Amino acid sequence: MEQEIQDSQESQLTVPGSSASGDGYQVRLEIFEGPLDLLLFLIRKKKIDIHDIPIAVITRDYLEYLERKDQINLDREAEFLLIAALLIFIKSQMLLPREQEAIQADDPRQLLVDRLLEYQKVKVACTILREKEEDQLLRWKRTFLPPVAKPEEAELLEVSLFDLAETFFLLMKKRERENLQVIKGKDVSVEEKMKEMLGYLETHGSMDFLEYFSGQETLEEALVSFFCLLELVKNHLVTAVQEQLFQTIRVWLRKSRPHSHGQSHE
Amino acid sequence: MNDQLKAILEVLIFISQEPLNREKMKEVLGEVPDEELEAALNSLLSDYASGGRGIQVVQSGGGYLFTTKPEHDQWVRRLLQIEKKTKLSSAALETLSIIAYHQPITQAEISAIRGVDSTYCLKSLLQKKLIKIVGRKKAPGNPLVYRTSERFLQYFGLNSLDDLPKEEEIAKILEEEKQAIS
Amino acid sequence: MNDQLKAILEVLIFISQEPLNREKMKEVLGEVPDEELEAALNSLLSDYASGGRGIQVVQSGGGYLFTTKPEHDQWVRRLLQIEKKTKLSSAALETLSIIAYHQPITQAEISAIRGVDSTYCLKSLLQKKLIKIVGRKKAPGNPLVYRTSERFLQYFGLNSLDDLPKEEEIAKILEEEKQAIS
Repeated sequence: MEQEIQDSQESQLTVPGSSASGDGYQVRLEIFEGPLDLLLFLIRKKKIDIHDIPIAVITRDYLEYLERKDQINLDREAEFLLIAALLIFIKSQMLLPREQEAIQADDPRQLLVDRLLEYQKVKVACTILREKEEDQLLRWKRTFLPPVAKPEEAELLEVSLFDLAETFFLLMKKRERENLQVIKGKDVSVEEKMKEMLGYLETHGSMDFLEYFSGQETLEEALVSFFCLLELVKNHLVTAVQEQLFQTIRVWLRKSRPHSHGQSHE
Repeated sequence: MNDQLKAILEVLIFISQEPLNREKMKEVLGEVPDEELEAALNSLLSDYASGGRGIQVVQSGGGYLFTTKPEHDQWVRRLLQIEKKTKLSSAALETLSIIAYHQPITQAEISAIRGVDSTYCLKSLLQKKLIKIVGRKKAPGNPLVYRTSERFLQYFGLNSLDDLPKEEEIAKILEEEKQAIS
Repeated sequence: MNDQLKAILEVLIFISQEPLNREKMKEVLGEVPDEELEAALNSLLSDYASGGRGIQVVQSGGGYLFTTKPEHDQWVRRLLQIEKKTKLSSAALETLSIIAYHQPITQAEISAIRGVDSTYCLKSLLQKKLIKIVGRKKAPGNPLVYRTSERFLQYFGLNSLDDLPKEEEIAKILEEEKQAIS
C-alpha cells in the first residue's frame, strides 16, 4: 500500500485549476505515476494534438519535470528515463533528412503516439471505474452467515492458483526460518565434533543422522553436530542423502559407495 | 406468479455468501421452468426497489445479492465504527482496468501499456482476489496469464464483463475532454 | 410514522452481526424519541411478518435480527451444502499446496511439513476429488500415496502441473511487498 500513491489520476483530470507559482506550473500534490502519465499531462497542458506532437518541445518540458523530481514517483525513475531516451531518439530521427516523402508513412513518432492513445483510453476507463467503485463502496453486504443453521466449522475460502502457490511457498519459508533459528545456538567446539563424526563414520560406514542428532546429550551439542554435518558436506568429506523432506538424512564418508539407502524411515 | 418460489429465492439470496447465480438457484431448487424463475426474480427485485426500503436486491458479479443503499453508508459505518472503505490506488486501478480490457494478459504486456513495472500492483490485486492467474502463455519464458475474477465484477457492481464501459463511451469522453481544453 | 428511520433501522439490523438492541440503535442514531423508535420497529416487524416473505425480523437475545423462516430450512441447508462443496478451508488449501508441489507424497510426509495431522484434510480433498490415491509407498507400513487429480488442474485452470507457478515467480511477487514495507 505504501508504494501506491493515491489519486494522481483524478487530480490530473480536474487539474486546470492549478495554482501558478514562481517556477511555473505547480499542481497540487500532482505526482506522476509513470512516464506516460506525465507525457499525457504535458500534451494536455500545451493543448497539443496527440497525433502531431512537437517532439522537441515535449522533450524539453519532459526533461524539466524529471529534473524537478518532486513530481515524479521516484521508485519509477528508471522508467521515466527510459521514455526520455525514447523521446530524444525520436527527436534525432526526425532531424535526419527525409529523402523520400514516400516514407512519410513511418513517422518515428507513431509508436509512441499509439502507446499514448492506448494509455489515454486506460485512463478514461479508470475514471469510469472509479465512479463505480465509489458508488459500490457505499453499499454494504453481509460478510457473515445469518443465524440459520449452525455455523460451519472452519472458514471456507474461494482459492485461486495464486493462493495455492503462495500458501506453499510461505509454508516452506516458515519452515526454513525455524531451522535457521535453531542453528544459531552453537557454541561447542566444531572441530572436535567434526572429528567425532568422522570417527563414527569410519567405524560404522554410515550414519542415520537424525538418530545421531537426537542421541546427543545436550541440545547445544545436537545443534553443533548439525552444523558440522553442513560443514562436512560443504567440504566434500561426506555425502548426505535425504529422500524426502523431514525424513532422516543418511550420511556416508565420501569414497565409500553412496548407495544402499532407502530402508531408513523413522 | 409463484409466491412460494419468490420467498425461497429471497431466502437463498439472503443466505448466500456470494452473489447467487441462476445455476446455483437451479441446483438447489431442482426443476424450475426458466420463465417462472425469471418472473419470481423480477418480482423480488421490484419489491425491494419500491420506496422506503433500507436494503435491496441487486444484480452484480453474475448473480443476485442483498446490499444496503449508498445513502445509508454513514449509518452502517457508525454501527460498525469504521472509516470509509479505502479505494484502490490509481496504480492498482490502472493495472486492473488494463487486465479487464485485455484479458488474458501477462505481466510484461500490462507493464508495456502502463510504461511502468506492474509486479507490485499484480500482487495486491491477487491478494484482494480481484484478479486470478489462469495459466501460462505459450511464449518464451511461459509467463503467467491473468484475468479478472468474479469478485472484480462484484467490486464494481458489474454483472458481467459486457457491462464494462464500452469503447464508444470512452471515445466520447475523450472527445468531450478535448473540446473542454481547447 | 418516520419512513426514513424505518429504513435506517432495517439497514442496521441487516448489517449487525449480533441481535441489535435499543441501546445500540440509540447510540448510532443519536437523539430519537422512544415512541418514534418503537413505532418504526413495529412497522418494520409487521412489514416482514406479512405473508409471502422468506426472511423476517425477529426479537431475540435482547435485540432485533434478521432470520430465515423455519419452513425454508431445507432450502437453506441445500444451498449451504452446495457452497461448502465448492470451497476449501485454509487447512485444506495448505495440504493441497503441499501435494501439488511435492507429489507423490504420503500422509506422514504432509503432516511433517505442516506440523499438524492432516488426515481430515486429505479426506475432504478426496471427497472434493481434488486429489487421488495412486498407490502405496514401498516403506514401512506401506502408506498410501497421493497426487493431485485432473479435477485439480481444471479447478485452477491449468493445462499441466508444469504450469504451477514457480517459486521464483511467487517469490518475486512477495519480494516486492518487502521492499514496499521497508
